[in-house]
Amino acid sequence: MSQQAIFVVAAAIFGIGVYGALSQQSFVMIMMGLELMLNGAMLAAAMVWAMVAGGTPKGQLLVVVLMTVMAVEAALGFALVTGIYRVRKADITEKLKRLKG
Amino acid sequence: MEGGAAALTILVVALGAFLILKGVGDVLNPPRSTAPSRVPFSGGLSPDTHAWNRYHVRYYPMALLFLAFDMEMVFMYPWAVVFVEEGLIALIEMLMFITILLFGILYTWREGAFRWS
Amino acid sequence: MIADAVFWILAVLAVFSAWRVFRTDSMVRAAYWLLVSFVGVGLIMVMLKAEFLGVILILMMGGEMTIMAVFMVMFMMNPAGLNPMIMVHQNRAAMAAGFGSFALLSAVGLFARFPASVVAPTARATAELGTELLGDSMLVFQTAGVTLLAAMIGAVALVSVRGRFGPADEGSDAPEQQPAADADVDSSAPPSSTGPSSSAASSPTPPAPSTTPEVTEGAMPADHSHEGA
Amino acid sequence: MVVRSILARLAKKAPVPVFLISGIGGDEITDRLRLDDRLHVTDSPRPAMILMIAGRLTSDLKYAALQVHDQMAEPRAVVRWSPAERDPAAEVFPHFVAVDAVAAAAAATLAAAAVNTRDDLLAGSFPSSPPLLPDVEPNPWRGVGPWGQGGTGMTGGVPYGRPLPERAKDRDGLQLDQLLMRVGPFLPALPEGLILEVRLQGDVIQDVTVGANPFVEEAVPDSEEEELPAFPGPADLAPFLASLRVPVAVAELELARARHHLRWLGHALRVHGLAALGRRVLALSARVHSQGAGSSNALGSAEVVELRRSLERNFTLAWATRGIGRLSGDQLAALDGGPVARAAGIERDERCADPAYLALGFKPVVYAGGDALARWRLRLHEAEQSLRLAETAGNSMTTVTGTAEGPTGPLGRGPGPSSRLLPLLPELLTGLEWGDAVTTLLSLDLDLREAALTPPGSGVAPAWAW
Amino acid sequence: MVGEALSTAGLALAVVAVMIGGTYVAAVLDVLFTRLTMRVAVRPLAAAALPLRRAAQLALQRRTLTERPDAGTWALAPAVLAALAAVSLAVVPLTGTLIPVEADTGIVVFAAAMALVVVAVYLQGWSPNSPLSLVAAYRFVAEGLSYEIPFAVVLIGTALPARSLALVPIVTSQEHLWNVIRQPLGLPVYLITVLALSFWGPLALPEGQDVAGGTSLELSGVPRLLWRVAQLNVLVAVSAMGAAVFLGGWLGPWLPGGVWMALKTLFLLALLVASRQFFARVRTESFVVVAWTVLTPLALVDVFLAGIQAMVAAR
Repeated sequence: MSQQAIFVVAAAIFGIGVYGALSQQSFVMIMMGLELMLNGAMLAAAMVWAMVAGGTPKGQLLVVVLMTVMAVEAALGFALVTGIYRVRKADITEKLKRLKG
Repeated sequence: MEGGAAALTILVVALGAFLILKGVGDVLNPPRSTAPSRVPFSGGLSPDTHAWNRYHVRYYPMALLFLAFDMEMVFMYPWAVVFVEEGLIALIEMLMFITILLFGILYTWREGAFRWS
Repeated sequence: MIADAVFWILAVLAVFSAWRVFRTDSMVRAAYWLLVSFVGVGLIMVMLKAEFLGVILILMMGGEMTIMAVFMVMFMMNPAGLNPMIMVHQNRAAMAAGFGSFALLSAVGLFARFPASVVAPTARATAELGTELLGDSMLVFQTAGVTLLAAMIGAVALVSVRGRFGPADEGSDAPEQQPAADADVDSSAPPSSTGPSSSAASSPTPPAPSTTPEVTEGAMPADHSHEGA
Repeated sequence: MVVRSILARLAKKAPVPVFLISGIGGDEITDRLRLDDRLHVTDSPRPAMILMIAGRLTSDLKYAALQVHDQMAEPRAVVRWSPAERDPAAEVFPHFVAVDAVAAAAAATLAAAAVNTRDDLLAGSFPSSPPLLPDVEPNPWRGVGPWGQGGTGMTGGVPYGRPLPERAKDRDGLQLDQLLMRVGPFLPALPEGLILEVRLQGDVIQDVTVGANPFVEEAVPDSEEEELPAFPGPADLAPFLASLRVPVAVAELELARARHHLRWLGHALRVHGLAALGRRVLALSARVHSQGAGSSNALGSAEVVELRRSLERNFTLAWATRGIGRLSGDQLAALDGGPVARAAGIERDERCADPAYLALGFKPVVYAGGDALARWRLRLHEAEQSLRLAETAGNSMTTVTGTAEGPTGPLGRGPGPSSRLLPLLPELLTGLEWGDAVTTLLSLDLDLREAALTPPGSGVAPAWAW
Repeated sequence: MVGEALSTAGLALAVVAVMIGGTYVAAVLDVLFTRLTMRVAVRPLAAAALPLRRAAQLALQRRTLTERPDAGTWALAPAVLAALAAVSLAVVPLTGTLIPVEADTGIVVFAAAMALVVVAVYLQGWSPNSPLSLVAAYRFVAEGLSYEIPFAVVLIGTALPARSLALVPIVTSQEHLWNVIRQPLGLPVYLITVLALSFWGPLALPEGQDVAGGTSLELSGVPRLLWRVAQLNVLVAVSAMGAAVFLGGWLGPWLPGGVWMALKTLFLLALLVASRQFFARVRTESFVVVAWTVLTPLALVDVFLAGIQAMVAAR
């Protein structure tokens, strides 16, 4: 359980999140990708707090802020998806592009 | 840390025990079925479609409110630990924070968004 | 030693379940795979002495992922994945970006030199966080409150249909869309979810969609993904 | 094997899980079966061991009974009792335990047979009933589609035998899937025999179609079968139907009314989550029965008063029913009286026209709320009133024939109360959450057996005549 | 190393024993209360044997299937529910010395485990692909999102006088006055929310008669038995936690701590189990509205009152 090991795990989760956010067509699935990226970031932040920064409270605060970001992102994201579905009757990104054109 | 290990052990043991018991039940009486026996029960008639559908969650505004309001807990737990030491300032700050959040509930309630849409 | 083994089990669990999120057809399973990933990360945080953060992450995500599941089921066609489906575009580019960011970040983690300053075993992490929130970072704390309030009001105002700004579904009957109108869309893959669109949907049950063009989309990965689009 | 025998020995004295099906002539027996300590009546056929059929099955009920039979877990068996000497529906159950008893003893005999059959099933000396419906998938699907799951594309085909639900409009503006749910005749929360085709979006009802009444039998003209036996109607309506033709003792009618209301209350409480209390009320209703007319005291009225007092104070019950299932003015007018109308402030009661009742100082009970709450309060109040009337009535007889105030509404004038209520259901239930819809249905006290006396197609000639 | 592992195993065994014992007692209590409400003869021996007999009967059944269920999540749901109940019971100190899991964040662990109950119940209702079961699953999500905040907040209230999230300080902080008196709003709100959490009695929304049993509608045989057991496990866990944080846990005169803890847990368990004989099932929508507009504000008021009280006491 070294710094490096945790960082690699965090990077792997982040990378999967990047893949998901870029490849998925459904808005909600894209949000899952974002959440995974934040998940990886939180793990890295927690590791930095515990192993690099020697337990400064600011490190914990960073994780808390990331969690808040996640909640806000989720709440507004779902609200937007609902609004989009209400009007467009679909929740996938392709449709939006098409409507623009 | 040691507590974590014990908790994890208990979690895994309980999870495993229940899965094993179900497995034992299946060994004792292997499930078998015919197509009519698999029809979901709704009083003796058959449905046309699968039950799984794009389920219209009638309380989705409340679910969104929950997402944001739930975050208050993250702040409240550390606050509770240092409350007595910090004294009045802690009380005032949390009162402010909660009051701000309560406006969210008030707004949602006033919009009638707790009711089934 | 045991701690290392537990860490690696949790790490593999977190990464594996994160990968399963995008490889399962059932929306409920996808959401709960994500939850498993969060639980894995939360438990690793507990091992890192960030006990409170790890547990609260699990607490938050329990609710959040259920809401995630509920919304995904609400808006995805075929939410249980009874027909296999892959709703991806630019798959290869995304894969490359994912691997790229993983490689880059891992390289940073493996080769950059961080100071090693381990948290004191006696630290009262939760109390410190509390003091920080009430003291130095008081503004962060209160800003979070305002941000959350804004999120709540914004979200509820966006979704509620009986708001005071008139019915929210006004104009929701979109005109029939012409898939071919846009050149940048693969014309063999017309809108996938317009099966019973506006006009047809006014009758309660349109006929089975097997004859509508939507069936071509999402059937096979090869047909479907807009690689290099 | 050892494990199994130990478990079987342990299980022997457990109450037998039965799924109750009540056919024609079985309505009173099922109530008595619910009171039997040896049985445990289940909500779903899945955990039941014994399918208990009381009464004669019509052809509509027969298919549903077969379906329910197949849904039960093994080991399972059928125990049945029928009032008819020859029951054509019996032939579909190749293996069953038939109970031969007069109606009065049927419940006790059925319960005893269920216990014996269960013990034999567990001991392995009685074979578990095999599946009865042919093992045919609802739609052929195997091998179709890229993974052989029966569908192609994202929503096409019949994956695993059934299509996926389709989208439909909604009051909320989100066009999500609409689930067609056929509920029916044996769903324990609904009135016996009621079949509904409900379109749900989420848990809100978009559309309701009331299915054919399974208690209505159409005689097959050219069949070799003998004549169908006369349909007796619901048992607890018998004195009221009799009073249409001849004068009947007021005490008898009022006892029957109290019994009906208590019986209804017992079922309603069970559905509202107060199963044990509901059973107590059912037992109370049975006691009113056994004491019969004539005895002027100890009719259980003290218990009813106590019950009423405690239920009036039950705030969760009030909370669960307040404001649910209000009828519009037109709908109330279509009812032409009855408890549902009286619970909405309409003071109409056939008994007011009967001098025998007026002599007893009868005044109809009227509540103002018009919701499910007012209805159960009214019925409880009426039950208490009826018991009082029965106590004071002595030997007085009704003087009016041709019409009567039945426990669910006026009889003898056109269609019966349930026949009047059934057409209102689609309008009434649309837009309600499923749980509220069940509360509404429950509060209306529908009786499909009574509705079968005046089937919708029969026009103006009600079947009261026979 | 070995000794440590042994003591861990011993503590885990203690949790399992309390869980099994508590579940059995809850089942017997339910039989007793049911028969008392029915006003039929109560034979204590028969009542004690009845849960076992019923369980044996279910164990002998062949489990039924539905059309294309999600078999994996269906099998997992009762196991997850039971595991969550076990973890949350494990953080509750049984006596001053018998503490299965000594976590610094005891009530957070408990709240987190209980927050995941929604997942288990939702999966149970979702998996069989059955319409009424699906309705029940979504009902419980509505219920879960409503009770979770007041539930966690009243627990935070008990942490204030203790200045700690760990359970041992929370119990010892009640040495002079139990939290049930000090924070009068706490226990009532807690009991209502845990009724919702264990979907029991008036708040058994996903198992209501109107959905023909809902989440357990399609269950027979062993899975049904496991689901019932897991539900009672949750009741036991929340009773034990309620006894620890509101009724002073093992504190009490004359009797040994373990006995006090057992008595208090039994008291709360009996209250919870009996509730289903007295209260009709409420409507989902009504519960959601009340949980947000009454229970949540009440819980917050409780926390602030507890805070002021703790601050005054610390002076």
